[in-house]
Amino acid sequence: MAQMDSIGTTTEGLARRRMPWFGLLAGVVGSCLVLFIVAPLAGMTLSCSLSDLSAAAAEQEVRSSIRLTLLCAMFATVACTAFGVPLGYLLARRRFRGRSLVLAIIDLPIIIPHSAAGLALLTVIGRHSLIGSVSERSGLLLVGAPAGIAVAMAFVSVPFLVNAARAGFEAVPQRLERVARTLGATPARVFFSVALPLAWRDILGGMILMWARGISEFGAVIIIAYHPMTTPVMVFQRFKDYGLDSARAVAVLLVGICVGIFVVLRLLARRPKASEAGHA
Amino acid sequence: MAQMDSIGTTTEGLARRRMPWFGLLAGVVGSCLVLFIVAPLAGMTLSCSLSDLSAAAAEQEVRSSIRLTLLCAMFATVACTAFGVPLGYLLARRRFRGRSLVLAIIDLPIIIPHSAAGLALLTVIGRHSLIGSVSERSGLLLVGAPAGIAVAMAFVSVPFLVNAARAGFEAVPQRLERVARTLGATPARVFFSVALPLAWRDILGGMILMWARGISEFGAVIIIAYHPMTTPVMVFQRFKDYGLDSARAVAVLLVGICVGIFVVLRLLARRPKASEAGHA
Amino acid sequence: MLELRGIAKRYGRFALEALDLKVMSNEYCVLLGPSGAGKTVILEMLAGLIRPDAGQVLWDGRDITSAAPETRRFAMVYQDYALFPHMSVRANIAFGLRSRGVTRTEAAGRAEAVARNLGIAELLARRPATMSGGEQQRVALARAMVTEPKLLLLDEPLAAVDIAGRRRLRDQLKQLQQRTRTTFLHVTHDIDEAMFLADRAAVILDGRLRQVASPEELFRRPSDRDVARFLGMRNILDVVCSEPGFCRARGVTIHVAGSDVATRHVWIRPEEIILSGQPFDSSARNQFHGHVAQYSRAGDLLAVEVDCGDLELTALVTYASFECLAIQKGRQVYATFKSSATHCF
Amino acid sequence: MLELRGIAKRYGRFALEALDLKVMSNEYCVLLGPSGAGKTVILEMLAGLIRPDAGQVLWDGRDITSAAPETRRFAMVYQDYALFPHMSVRANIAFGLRSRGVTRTEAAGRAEAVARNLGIAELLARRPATMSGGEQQRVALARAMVTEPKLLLLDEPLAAVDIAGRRRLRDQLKQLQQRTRTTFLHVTHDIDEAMFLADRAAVILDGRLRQVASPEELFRRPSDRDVARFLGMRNILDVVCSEPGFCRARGVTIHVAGSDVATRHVWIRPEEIILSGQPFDSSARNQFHGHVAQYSRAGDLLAVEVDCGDLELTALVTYASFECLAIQKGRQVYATFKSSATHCF
Repeated sequence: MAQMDSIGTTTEGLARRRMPWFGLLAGVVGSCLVLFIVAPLAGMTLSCSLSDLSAAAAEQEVRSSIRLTLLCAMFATVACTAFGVPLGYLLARRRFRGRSLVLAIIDLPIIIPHSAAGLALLTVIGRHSLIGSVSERSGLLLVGAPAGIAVAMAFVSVPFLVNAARAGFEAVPQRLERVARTLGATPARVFFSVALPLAWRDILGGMILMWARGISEFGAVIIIAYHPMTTPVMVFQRFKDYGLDSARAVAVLLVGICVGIFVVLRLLARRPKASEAGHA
Repeated sequence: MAQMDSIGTTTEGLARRRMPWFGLLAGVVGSCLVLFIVAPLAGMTLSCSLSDLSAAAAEQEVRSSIRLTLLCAMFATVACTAFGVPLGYLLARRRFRGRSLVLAIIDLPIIIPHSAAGLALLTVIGRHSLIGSVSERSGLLLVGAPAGIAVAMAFVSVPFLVNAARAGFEAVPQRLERVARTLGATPARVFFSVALPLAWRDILGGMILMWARGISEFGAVIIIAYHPMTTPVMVFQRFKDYGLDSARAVAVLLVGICVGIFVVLRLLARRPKASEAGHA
Repeated sequence: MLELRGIAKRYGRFALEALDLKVMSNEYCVLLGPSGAGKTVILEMLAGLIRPDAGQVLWDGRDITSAAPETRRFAMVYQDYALFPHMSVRANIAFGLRSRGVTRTEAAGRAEAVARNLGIAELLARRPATMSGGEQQRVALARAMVTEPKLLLLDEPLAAVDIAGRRRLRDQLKQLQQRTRTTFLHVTHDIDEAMFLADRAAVILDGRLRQVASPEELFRRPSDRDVARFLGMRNILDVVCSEPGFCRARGVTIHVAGSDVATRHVWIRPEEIILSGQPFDSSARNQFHGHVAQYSRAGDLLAVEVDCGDLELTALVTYASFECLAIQKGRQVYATFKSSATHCF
Repeated sequence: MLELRGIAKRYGRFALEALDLKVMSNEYCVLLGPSGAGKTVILEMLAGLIRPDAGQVLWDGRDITSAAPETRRFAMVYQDYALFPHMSVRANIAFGLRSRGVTRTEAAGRAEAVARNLGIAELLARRPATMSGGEQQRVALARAMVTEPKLLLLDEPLAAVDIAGRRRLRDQLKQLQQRTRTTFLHVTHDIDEAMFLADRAAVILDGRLRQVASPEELFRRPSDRDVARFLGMRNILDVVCSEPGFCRARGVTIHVAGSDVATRHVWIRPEEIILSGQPFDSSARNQFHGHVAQYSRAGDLLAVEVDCGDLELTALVTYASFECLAIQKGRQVYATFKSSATHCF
């Protein structure tokens, strides 16, 4: 009885002092972090007038730089898709020796400094390297040229594609593929008529993410090619040469493009969840 | 019967021409991509002799730059953990209005160009901004100082921490928390004695990843502070001022540090999976 | 006493309409319904973990609909045990007491006492992951009971336990409830489990409470055809009864003891239908001629479906009679049952 | 004919030791074992989806152990249907034919024919996600059967189907096998399902094949105590038989028809044990006095456990006799059974 009472009192105590202070505190603390991300972007955007923006958007130099950036990143993405999707499938389905090493290697570009990544690429595709000299003699400039920019973008952004494809394939129930095999489908047919159609949304999401990451790449690109100037490099160059005010409009334009792509990606990622909920 | 025969023939045909060509092709294609990531890093490392490396490691300038980089990134990580872990918990457990907007905002720093991110930060903490002028008058320099570097690192790398914490908390079965509530635990106690102990490994992984990303940040940092020079900035500066050979040893050192941290992270991430398999 | 007044909830596909239910103090109440009917959601609403869309939860007349779970002292036991994997069994059991501010030593002592009672004292130092389902569920039970809850909520506690452990745990549950006189509210889809454990059982079908009664009463007098079907009763006929004692089902007249004009359904107990190769005279008032349409194993007996033209009857027979009658598909048989083998509702 | 020779596999916690089994052409063979015993792994080894650690798979004497799944013409039907969610029912069924190079029009035509046979013709244009479990499983069945497999592998095909659909599907499975004379290999943990469907049943316990026999034979003569227990047989006694017709179980002598010195176990059919309040004279040779220890519902009957001192017997009685005898815990009763109600093995 004494025990029950002691608990009873404690419970009453809890009931009295009950306030959702924990959730409140977490909410306040979390909001600070969200603010930390939003405030600089909002601040930069708001301190840039519409006329500054339209002036920047009208500049020939800015426009060709944006075109170059979008195209190089797109080219890198499409080229890597042909390689990254099969790799994602293998990583999702096969348990081979060294699989976890490959998984680690795929993530390397995310964690190494991009200036060092650019330097590493330069070692391989620079003018004095084997690949660089061969391609230069055959007329394809790499360093200081769009092709080199695409390579740099591909290097730093391909992990996003491979990981998205792998996650997409992993979400396809293996039984669907197994049953298809017993019905007479070869591994290739299983891939093209079962795995790929069911994972394409994730793959497309990965492609868009890779594209966005490629567009925003700065460190590796500036080492491979200061000119022709991609937009992130132009933001840096204008800041360095003419100061904050001059660079701001271009930066806002660029962030706007990236956020726009990102919104498309989010909308794309949302739909399948809803339909899956319907299935379950 | 005719139908059966026709299938029979096809099957025999398959049996004859059966080769694992699909897996082989995927393997070859995938290997190309792995090589694309490994080759530049290996090439850079191999073209750098041990004596170059030790010479670079002995330079006072390089050593203090590495110390600065590691410390700034660590400070950013620790500071963000206090904010990111509660936010991760909220995102994992509560279904509030605007949750998906918050999720999108958290991912923004990953996809926007880091040079633009640096510029955005400068708008908020620059000398002419409110925060910048207040902190400068109170003696804390931000722009061109370690504190500003840490802010830049935090901005671009905090998504990794929040997402890891969120994933960690999501992996804790909600029923454990629910049962704890019915046993008399307040939300705060549930968080500290059930959720946090079960998610700490993921949180630690997120912290290490954030640290590694902070160390390797270049674009945002170079805009906030060219001096004091973090190591990724030093790689760029040496490349620009003295050429590839001069920058290479520092780059290899830096990549080595990042890869080392990354290996620790992977080993950490592997263990819980094994023990979970034991549970299942 | 727990009282639910008009509790309603939509939750995914699950929909509960205006549930009214009283659970008496110290009773073992079982909520019976098909699996996947969202019975867990009901318990989580009682525990305060999910908020109902409408309605009130009352405890001893006090409205607790919006009270926080930790203030209610309703302890939950989930089907999948939900033990804290990072704590020893001792720490698991002591968790509730420690949460309520009991000192470490006292909590450990009381945890041990409860563990001894439930026969899991030797597990105290172990981690949940290394234990069998039955052991884990007993730890979950101990963890809940040590807090001396006003109401214990059990969410299919036997479903994930292997068959060997299930029976022992079932006996322990019943004994525990009888010894402690705690109010138990147990949800399950298993009819046998409900029959064994319940003082009273509440049947929920399609989101509505259909019947609350003792298990015996439930089988004797199911409130409607759905409940009877859910309870697995065979030979339920829709009938019209114009004259007391006589019912017409699809053009056939059946003698039914105690039927009157209010009778809508008749249940003929399948184990009391006698099959024979020849008609025979007896006190049994109902005899139909037909042929065997199908037979299948049903627990320890065989269920033989006899097609008597307008009437389909299922009889349960032993293997011995099955062999003796040489039953096979199409075999001509007579199905005979007394009017007292029928129940009307 | 399918033949397994010494198939062994370790796969997580699942371990299969040297399995030897023959499945005859055109038979309905059921692999019976407790759930979670990895029966799916066996089927996936047969289909060529998983490689066995040791042993051979032969089809009509030809070693196909390392043949690719798509060359075997063994079609699989999984418990969870595994329909392709991005295809219509028509495309699902036609998938196997299209994979084998049949033209689009012909494949569509044959898919429709099979769908009509299985009563799912009206579903052809729909997507799997919108269908009930029973419908999905029939589509899975059609998808497998349209390829005219040499062997159909069924992995608990009824387990995920709701009770209403399960029975219909079970009948369809049996009819389909009888009509097409395809060899079916069906794994399940459900004894009633095996009894209904199997021409022959193979019991696998603890990774070893224990017995292969017709269902009737299985119940009449289980090979050992484990099999008998798994089949749910109550009243299995360990006995020593020194004199034909008499067995001693824990100091009690029982009359057992047909027992001899080789007899190790006796099974007393629980439904043939008669309970009475008073001893009575009859032709039954075995009568024991005891008290009711426990009772519980068992399907449509009640299982009453009678403690007769050295002997514990479970009798199955109807509700009517239960009430008539006023059975309750501790009630003194006599348990009587004929020596022919016993089986020895």
